[in-house]
Amino acid sequence: MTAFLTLAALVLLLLFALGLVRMALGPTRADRIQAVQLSGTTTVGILLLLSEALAMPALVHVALVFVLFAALIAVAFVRHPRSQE
Amino acid sequence: MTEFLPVLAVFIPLLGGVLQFLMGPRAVPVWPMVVSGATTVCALALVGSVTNQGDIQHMLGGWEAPLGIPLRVDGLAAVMLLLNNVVGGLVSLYALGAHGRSGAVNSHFWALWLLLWGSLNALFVSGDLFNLYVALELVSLSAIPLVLVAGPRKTVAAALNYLHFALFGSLVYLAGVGLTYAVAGSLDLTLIAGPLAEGGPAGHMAAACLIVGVLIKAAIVPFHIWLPAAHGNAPAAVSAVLSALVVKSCMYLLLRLWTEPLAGITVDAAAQLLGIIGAAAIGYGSVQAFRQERLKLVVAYSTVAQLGYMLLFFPMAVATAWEGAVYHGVAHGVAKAALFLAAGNVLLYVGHDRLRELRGLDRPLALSVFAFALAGVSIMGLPPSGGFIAKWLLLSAALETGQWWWALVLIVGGFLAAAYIFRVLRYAFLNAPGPTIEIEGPVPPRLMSWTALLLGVLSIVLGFTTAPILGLLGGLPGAAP
Amino acid sequence: MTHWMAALLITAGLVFFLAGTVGLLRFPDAFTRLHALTKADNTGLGLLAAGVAVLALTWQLVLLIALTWLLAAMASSIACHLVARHGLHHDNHEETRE
Amino acid sequence: MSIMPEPFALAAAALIAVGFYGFITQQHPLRRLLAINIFGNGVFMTLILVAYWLPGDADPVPHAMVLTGIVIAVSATAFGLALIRRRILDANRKQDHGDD
Amino acid sequence: MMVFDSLLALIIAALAWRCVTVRDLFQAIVTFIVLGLMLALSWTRLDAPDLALAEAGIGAGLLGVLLLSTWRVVRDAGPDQGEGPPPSPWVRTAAAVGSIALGTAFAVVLHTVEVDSDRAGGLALESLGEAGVEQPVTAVLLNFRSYDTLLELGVLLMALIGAVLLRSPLIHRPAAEDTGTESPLLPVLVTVFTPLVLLMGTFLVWAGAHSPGGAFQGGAVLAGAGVMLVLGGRLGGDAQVSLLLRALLILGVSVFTVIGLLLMPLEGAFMAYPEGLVYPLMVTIEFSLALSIGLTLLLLFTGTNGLRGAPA
Repeated sequence: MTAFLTLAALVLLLLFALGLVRMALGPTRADRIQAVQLSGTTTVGILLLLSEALAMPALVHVALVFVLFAALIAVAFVRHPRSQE
Repeated sequence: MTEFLPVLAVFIPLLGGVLQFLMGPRAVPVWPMVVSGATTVCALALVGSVTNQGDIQHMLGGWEAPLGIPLRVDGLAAVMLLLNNVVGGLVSLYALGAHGRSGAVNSHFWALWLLLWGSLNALFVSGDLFNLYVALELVSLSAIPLVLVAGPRKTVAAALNYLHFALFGSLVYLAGVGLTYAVAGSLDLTLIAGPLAEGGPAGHMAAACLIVGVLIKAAIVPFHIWLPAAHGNAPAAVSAVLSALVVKSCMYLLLRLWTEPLAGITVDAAAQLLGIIGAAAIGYGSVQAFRQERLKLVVAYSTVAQLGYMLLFFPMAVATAWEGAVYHGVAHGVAKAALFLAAGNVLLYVGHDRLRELRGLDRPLALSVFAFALAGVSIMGLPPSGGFIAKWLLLSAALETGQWWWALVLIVGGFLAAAYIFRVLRYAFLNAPGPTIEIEGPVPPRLMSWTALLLGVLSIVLGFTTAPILGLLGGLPGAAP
Repeated sequence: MTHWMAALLITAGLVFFLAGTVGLLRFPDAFTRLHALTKADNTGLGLLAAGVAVLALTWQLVLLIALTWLLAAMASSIACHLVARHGLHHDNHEETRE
Repeated sequence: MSIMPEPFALAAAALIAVGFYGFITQQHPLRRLLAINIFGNGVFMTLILVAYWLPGDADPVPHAMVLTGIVIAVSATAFGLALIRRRILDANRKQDHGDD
Repeated sequence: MMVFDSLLALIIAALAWRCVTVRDLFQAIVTFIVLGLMLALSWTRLDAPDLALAEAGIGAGLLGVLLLSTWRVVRDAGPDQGEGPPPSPWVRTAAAVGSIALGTAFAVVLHTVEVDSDRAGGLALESLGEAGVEQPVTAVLLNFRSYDTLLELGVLLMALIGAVLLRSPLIHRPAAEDTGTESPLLPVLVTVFTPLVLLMGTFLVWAGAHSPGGAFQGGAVLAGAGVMLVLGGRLGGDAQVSLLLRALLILGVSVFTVIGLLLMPLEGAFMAYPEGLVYPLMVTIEFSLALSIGLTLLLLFTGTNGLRGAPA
């Protein structure tokens, strides 16, 4: 089973690498940020798989933190702050 | 009780700064002055007990050597603590005049200055390689915001540049710490010398990272470009601290690392290279100092030059050179603080510090100009002054080791220093006839003039205190007594 | 038995991820890409999480995995919506040419 | 130590090299901060590898060092970003003539 | 696994390269964030889940959000912000040669280093019983090398004072006035996520005693909750600072120092804790640290020394 999980993680990582191509190509910023979203989701998937494969349940916590901050990053992208006092 | 003194010397100012942050403007100036006084007393007591009973060690948390962090105060640390706390105390008095009024910025100034003071003490008493990294960061990250106290508009570019170099330098240092830990399995300065020497390429890489990281933070010549703008635009009290103590603390660390943990691994080529860099710093810094049009920039470039002298220790590496380098650190610290405080008084009174327009300063600023001249004597290395003793020791070391070219560097450096110091003095009062200053600011409060003068006098007095200070310092570590 | 089920779920999840990535790469414009992406990767992550949950030993872990997926799905669809709206208003034409 | 190439050791070296390159060649202060952080990540990776090479459980001491390092690097970077914003605010007030 | 690690290492190197060399600032920032995610992933592979948490939360997460927000300000200011001239080809070549040499040297050293396996960390693992907490990293941070942690809190405080001195805050208008984000879903996201994030943060702090997590990771996640509120327009930076807030900011460093100093005469060393009290002291310290760290990180994000609530 471990081998299968590891293989699945590897496949996800490959897909992630492909997703990075979109991030590099753009052409709009929305595309790039969306690619970041996908990379976040993919990484969460990898972490879940690894938590089982490596028997490290703490990785699920890491995955949860990933999810929370991925949401923050998307919101930060759409919000326009000023810096005038 | 004495074993608690290192902890107190660090945490009186640190906690004082934190509480200043809590209490805000209302606590200014009473609280900071109380903390400054307590810190100075405590640190002097610490230095006193090292003089009487020898080295002090305090294992934090009660954990034994490789596990816990040791605080150690030996001769070198004690001398640096003496410098730090005497200059620190006087700068606090000066700042009472400059930043003594209540107000948000002044409150932040005091919080940061007390934190910086504590951080410097922490750096001097630390006996652990990684803890030194944290202390270095503390020093940098309190020093950089202090530059901003002069008003962000003037200083933001300088602060940004400073931050880049400080951050990069400390990360290079941290890489060295990591590699050291890999080969030595410990971070205690006394336990890593042997394993590092046997560590092969990794040991050498570790040593190189540690040294280069510290050089970057110390603003040694190729890495000096952030220094003049930062030191030249900060408020006077801050410039004094930055030049006299902050970069000095990095030089201290270099001496400490070189003579203890890296003693078995240093190669002669590296030592010669450091000497050459030092000579380059002396030449370049002095020439630049001579070419500056602003008083504070002259003093700032003078720091670039003067730091070079301490590097001359490395190629000579004999006891006399050791004493000379440390004494130079002390003498330069005191003199440079005096120069910056005096320059600050000029700036306050005149409203600018453009050299060509400084005429006839002698009357309203007599004390400050006198302080400048006294400190200048030490910077030039003329007798009787601390600078003279330091350069004399370095000169004897050069002759002792037969490396006469360093003696040449010392002599030329002295002439160059004389050139830029006299240039300032010429503008300040030899050119007295002619239009005097147009806009007259407030005459600096007496406190500010007298603290500058006191530091100036101290830099001369250091010419007569060689025996006790060198006695406290002790011999070159590792050398046969 | 559980192993087979887990494997099946995870494989199905991977297929959805694959579809999402292909969509991201091949679809013509930002909005269709957005659409394809969130649908695919949310479902993909859900299946994958279900597969891992089947293997998990404690119910706390199962709960945590479920929470992770729920939050990821929610965050990603809302974020997608925000980014799309934002794209409509702002960014489509202001990308600097390199 | 194995003679086999260790992928993460190579990655650490790459991060250090790339970070250094960026630090030297980048002019924009924000880009420089990014480069410094990349360099730092290389250093952190080195430390984590050192921890990983302890037989048995991972060595907690380098881990603690990295955690400290991350917090310091991020707070310094946040301060740097505030500096950058201030610089921009000042540059927008055209009448200002700093001594850049 | 080797293939996985190699691919991951390759991705990390490629992302770093792109982050440094890409022209567009926005792309550099986005790449940096993804690089942070990948680093966190690689650190889980190197048996460092604590650090993966920290990197995901602080290094990629909070810093990423801050970078994106600052990027907006930089972009709004116009295309060119007083950058110097691009470096000459000579500088570039020299830098390239230098960095290749540096990288090669590091790669060689990392492959040939003979690590000492008799080290402080091994001793730390053996002495865990006396530390009061089971989690080795927490034990090192809060007990064996607690002095480092204490000083590090000083760094956080200094960075905050510096940011406050600059008076260059990040001000987010209420979401309803921000064109393009007046989505009805944003308040939903904020309402649902914030309590969960707070819960997660608290959990991580508490978990730090026996599993990966701790004051820094938990504090970062708590700060994340605050940042969520700021981005949602519910909370904003303020120039006015209350005594309570300042007290909370220095809570961690004060509790740490005062406990250390009070026990010093009894225990004979600074930051030494009496045997029976270790665990409660650790937990007290950990929670006060997390609170201060979280608040400091949040204020480093807003760039102010105060906070005020704003109507949703």
